[in-house]
Order: sequence, then structure tokens, then C-alpha cells
Amino acid sequence: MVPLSWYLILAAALFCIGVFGALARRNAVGILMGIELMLNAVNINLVAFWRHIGPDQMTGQLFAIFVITVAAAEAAVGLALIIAIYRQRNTVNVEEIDMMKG
Amino acid sequence: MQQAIFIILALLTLGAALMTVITRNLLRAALWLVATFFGIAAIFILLRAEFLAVAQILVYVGAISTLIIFAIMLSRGIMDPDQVRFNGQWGVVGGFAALLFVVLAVIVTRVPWPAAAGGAPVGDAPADAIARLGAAFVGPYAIPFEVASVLLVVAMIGAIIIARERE
Amino acid sequence: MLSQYAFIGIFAVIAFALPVIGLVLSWLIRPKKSNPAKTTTYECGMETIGDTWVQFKAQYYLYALIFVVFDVEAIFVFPWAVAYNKLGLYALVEMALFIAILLGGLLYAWRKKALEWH
Amino acid sequence: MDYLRNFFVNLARSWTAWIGGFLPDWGVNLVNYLVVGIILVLMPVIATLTLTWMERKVIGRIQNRIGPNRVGPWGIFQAFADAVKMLIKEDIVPSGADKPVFNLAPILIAGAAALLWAVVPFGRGMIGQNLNIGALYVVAVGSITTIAVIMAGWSSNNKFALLGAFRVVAQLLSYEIPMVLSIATVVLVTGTMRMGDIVERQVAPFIVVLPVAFITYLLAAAAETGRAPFDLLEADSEIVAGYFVEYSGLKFGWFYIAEYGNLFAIAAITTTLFLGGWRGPFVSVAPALGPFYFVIKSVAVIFVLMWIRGTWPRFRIDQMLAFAWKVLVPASLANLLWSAIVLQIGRQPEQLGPTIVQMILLLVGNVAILAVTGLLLGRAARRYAAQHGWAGA
Repeated sequence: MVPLSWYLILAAALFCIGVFGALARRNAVGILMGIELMLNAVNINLVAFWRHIGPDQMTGQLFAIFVITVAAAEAAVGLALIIAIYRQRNTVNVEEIDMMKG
Repeated sequence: MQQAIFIILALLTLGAALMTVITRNLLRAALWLVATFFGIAAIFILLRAEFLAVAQILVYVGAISTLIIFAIMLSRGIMDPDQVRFNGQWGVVGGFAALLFVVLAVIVTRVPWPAAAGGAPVGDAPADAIARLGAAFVGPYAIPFEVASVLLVVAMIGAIIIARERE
Repeated sequence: MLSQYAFIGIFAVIAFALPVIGLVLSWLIRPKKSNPAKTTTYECGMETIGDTWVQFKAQYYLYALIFVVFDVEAIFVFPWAVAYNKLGLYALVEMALFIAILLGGLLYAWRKKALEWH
Repeated sequence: MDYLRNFFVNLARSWTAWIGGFLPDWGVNLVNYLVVGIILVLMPVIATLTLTWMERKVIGRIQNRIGPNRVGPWGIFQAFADAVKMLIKEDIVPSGADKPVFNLAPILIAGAAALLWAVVPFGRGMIGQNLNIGALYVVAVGSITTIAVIMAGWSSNNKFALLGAFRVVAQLLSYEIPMVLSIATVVLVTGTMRMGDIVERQVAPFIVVLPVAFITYLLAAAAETGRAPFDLLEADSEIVAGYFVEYSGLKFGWFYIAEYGNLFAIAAITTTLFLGGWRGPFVSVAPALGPFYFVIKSVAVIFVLMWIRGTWPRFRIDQMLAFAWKVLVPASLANLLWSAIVLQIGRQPEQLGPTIVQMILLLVGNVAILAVTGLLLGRAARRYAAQHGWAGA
């Protein structure tokens, strides 16, 4: 069996990598990817605690699902903001933007 | 056996995560992120949380990664090959992250977790875990459940307003 | 349960190994005479103009956005569907409310023409 | 005779007993996993070799041609000839391509096509693994395809490929939702996500109980596999050949194999979810008949898809995406809710699968949904025709 602390250390390492990505990246999308990594680390923790401490109550998994929901909402809004900001800065090149008409 | 598999999976996941934050090309970084998500799904399987593993792949790989890749492709400047990866303070941040990890690791190994200190989990994962999840959504967690729906719709409406092209 | 996923893991390794084996085999027997003309981008014989990373329409993003919302909805619906035959009327009412809220969002996107292709 | 009656399961038992004689338990498991894995992995290849021939013949007949008839009797070896050609064809990587990603994309897409087969029940007890999450596993594997398409389109360094990839992903995403919702309806009615159990609990094939879910699933599946009339991904006249335009040789071949592997897998899953899987006459006496029924039903589904391809013109992308979001999603949500309502009526404790009364009610609701959808579509079509000045459309 894999002890609980191993999962927690894995999650901690993942979280720290996420922190680094979120704070050190210059690019907004890169920052967002770092945040996603941090959220995933939290999920590993939640599920590891569920498995090791209370597998009968589904609380850990439930929380993980809610975290996934929040992460999806956050990614959707965050990326929309990034696109909007990008468009604001580049409004000059309208012809170029429509170049291939999708 | 399980421990060996865990170590391999953990190293692969962490390696992919590291590549995500240091790869210069953002699209490749997004692909490394996808690899990380798969690794985490495998970790969930190891924890007997099969539904969460499949939800992870469905939402993170299927939806969020696609969203990220679309956003990358929609903003061309991001693809610029000779742009700077990190901001000026990346050295400080790296040191901070490493320190944070050491602190967390020490805390995690020192805390006497109930029953799990020896390693064996209490009891086994219930066989009807998925049905229990479903019952919990409409039972004790009814309010978060509805709030999740509201949150999703609000996020969708907000994002549509923000991202739309104005005529 | 873990033995089931052990199979899935082994199966995944085989599934991704087969294309690799095929590609290696083909690499061994196929001709390799490349020249710059062969490796130009295929564009009906014309020289390609400009960068490949031309910018695309935000419309694609809007579809992905609505997809994400409904995809997350799916991970709530499936456990509910599995548990449903043990649950009472309240399960129906709550899921109906959940779906109604999402349908409201879809209707909004519809009215705001986020589903149209411009 | 008794042995033959449940031939496949008995064969597996004898085999396990035989290798169990000289291998430890874990060795037996490993060998069995490998054998089953290799058989399942070959399914997409087998599908390509047989279905390409079938498709050419069927489409040929529909278009009043003969189809392949040179290589072997009735041209049955045409596919093998094509395979050899792909294997020995020179491989060209366009300059400026992102090589690792470019090479990884066909591997991922072909692997994903094979992975689907892990949860398909060929007969009672004949399933790779009867996972608790089987129905969702199918959807999750599909998301690997999405990523692979993006990888192929982006790494080719070609505008057509990238544009094709964008279109395909928009299409995959839009049609995944109605697909998931119709699967959810089946899961709701059977109360399980295990593919094997879904077949066991399908007293009557769900095509007659849940026709809306069936039609939604089939159309969404046709779109997911890029079949005409949803074949925008390789709309030859518009964007050359879509996201894999730059691929040649066996790398192209793996895309091709993935396409036909997915077609077969989709048909197999349709059979499992809506056509009663391996169920059929005399199966309870002779379970070995199950796989044959299963294959026959799957081929019938494939034939229908080919028929649709041969008959309908291609959709425009705006029509296609609007169809998914404005017709299929509302219809399948209505179907899901109606099923939930019906399942509350007159249910027994510990009930597996719907009762007769429930099935009739489900059918009534489904017919009503179909009728309403048809009426609304007809009205929309007339309005569209009036706006654009077409007479009598």
C-alpha cells in the first residue's frame, strides 16, 4: 500500500511547481496553467484524504468535483479575459484578424 | 508493486508538470499540461477514485485544455518564438517555491495523520461509490449542487460577454 | 477494481505501442529521398504567403466555452443517473432545477447569437 | 456440443487452465491480459481492412458504379494493396513542422481508437473489462482524439491543416454534448454505467424504447467520426483534406485506421447501448451466438451510416453546429428529464431495467419529442425559405 504521506508530498510538489508557473511566467495563459496545476494538487490531497481517512463518506471526492467545477468556470472566464485584452491591444489589424474568416 | 507504480506515475506527472511551467513554446506547454492531467487521473485510479479519474480526463483534458489551446491560438502574439518565458523575478520565485515545498514536505511527514500513519487506509473504498456520489449531490449537498449550476451559467454568460467580437 | 485498471494500463501500452511499431517498420522499408521542394507546405502548389499562425475567430472559443459548461454538467448528471433508482422525487426536482438553470444559460447564448456562425 | 454452446467462454477457460498448469497466478493474469489486449488492439486494423472495402462497394452501388473489382475476387484484397502501398510510401515531414508533435499525433489518434474497445461487450462475459465507469470511459477516450487533432493541425505548419483542426474540434465539441446526454439517458434507465450490465438490463432494445436518444446518438456519432454529411474535416472542395493534409505514408495510414476503427467502435457502442448488444434469439441456450449477433448488428449500423453518407449532401459548418446546439441538445435534455419522470412512476424496489409500463411511457414521450422537433424544424425551414425567397420549400 502507498502511505498517505507519499500522496501528500506529491501534491505538495505539484502545488509548488504550480506556484512557480503562476508567479514566474510572463504570459497570462502560462499563469493560468500554473493555477490549474495548483488546483489539481489540491484535488490529489482531497482524494488521498478521502481514501485514507473516510472512504465511507464521499466528502473528499465531492469536494474534488466541486473544485473541478470551479476550475472550469475560472478557466472559461480567465481565458475570455485574456482574449478580450489581446483584442483591445491589437484593434489596428482588423483585416489581419479576419484574414481567413474561420 | 503498487508503491513502484506510484513512484513511476508520480515522477512522470511531476516531470510533465515541470515541463508545463518551463517550456518556452506555449502550445507545447499546454500539451505537457495535458500529460500532467493524465498522470493525475492515473493517481486517482491508484486511490480507487475511478469516477474522479474519468471526470478529470473529461473536464480537464477534454474541455479545459481545449479552451486553453484555443485561447493560445486566438492570440497570435503568444506564439511568438523569441518572447521571454519568465518575468524578472523568476529566480526569487523559484527559491520561494522550493522553500515552500520543503516546508510542506516537513509538515506532511511530521503530522500524525489518524490511522493512516502506518500506511494502510481505513476500510476499503465502497463498491457503490458512484451511486453514493449521486445520492450525495441531491441529498446533503443539494445546495452546493445547485450553486455549481448557477456558477457554471454565470461563468458562461460572463465569458460570452467578454469574449464576443463587437461589431 | 485495481486489477481491472491494470488491464486498462497494459492495454493502453499495447494500444500506443502498435502504431509506433508500425511506424518503425515502415521507416525501415520505405525510401528516404527528401528534397526542399517535397517538404514545402502543401497549398495547392502555391507558395504560402505569410505566417501560419494567422489569428482565428473568437467564435471557436465561444463554442468551446458552452461545451465546457455542459461537459461539467455531465459529471454531475452521471452519478445522479446511476443512483436514481434508489432516490425519491426530490432527486427529480433537484436535477430538473439544475438542468433548467443550464438551459437558461443555453437560451441566453442562443438569444445573444453566440451559437451563430458569423 | 455443450462445449460449442458457450464456445468462446469455454475456450478461454481451457486456455487459462492449460497455462495455469505451468504459470503462477499473476503470470496467468498477465498472459491473459496481453492476449486480450493484442486481440482488441487489432480491431481498428481489422475494421479498416474490411470496412474500406465495404464502404467502396456500398457507395459504389449507391452511385451506380461497381466499386473495387480488380484485386482478388470482388476486389476484396484492395484494402491489403492499399495497406502495402502506405507502408512503403515515402514519408514527408513538411519544413517548419514541429517534428515531435507531428509524429506523436497519429500515434495518439490510433491508440485512442483502439482504447475504446476495452469496454465493448462482445457477449456475456466477453468484455475487456466491465468497468464501473464504462459508459463515461468511452467519452473520456474520445477527448484524446480531440487533443490529437489539435496536435496534428498545429504541428503541420499549414494554414489549411490548422483551419481544418479548428473546424473539427468545434464539431467534436458541439456533438459531444448530445452524445453524452443520450448516453446519460441510457444510464438513467438502466441505472448502471457498466457496459456489460447495460446489455443485461436491456429487456427490449432501447431503439424502440428511446428512439430520440438513439437518433441523437447516431447523428452525434456520425459527426464525431467525421462521416458525411458531417465530413467538414475533409471537405475536399474547401480545405483540401483537413487537419492531416500534410501527412503521408503510414502516418497518414494511422489517421485512416483511426477513422475506420472509430466508425466500427461507434457502431459497436451503438449496438451495445441501443440495439441490445449480443442479445438475440437462442442466446440463452447457446451464448456463443452472442458475438455473431453483435457483429451483425454492428455491421447493420455501419451500413446505415454509409447509406446516409451516400445519400445526403454535406452540411455547412454553421448549419451543422446550429443543429447540434439548437436541436439535438434541447431534444436530448427533454428526453433525459422525461425519462427521469417516467422512472418515478410505478417503480419497484431493486428493479433492474425499466418495466413494461415504463417502457411504453418512455416511447410515448419519445414520439412526442420527435414530433415536436419535426414540427419546429419544419417551421424554421419554411421561415428560412420565405426569407430567402424560395418557393414551396
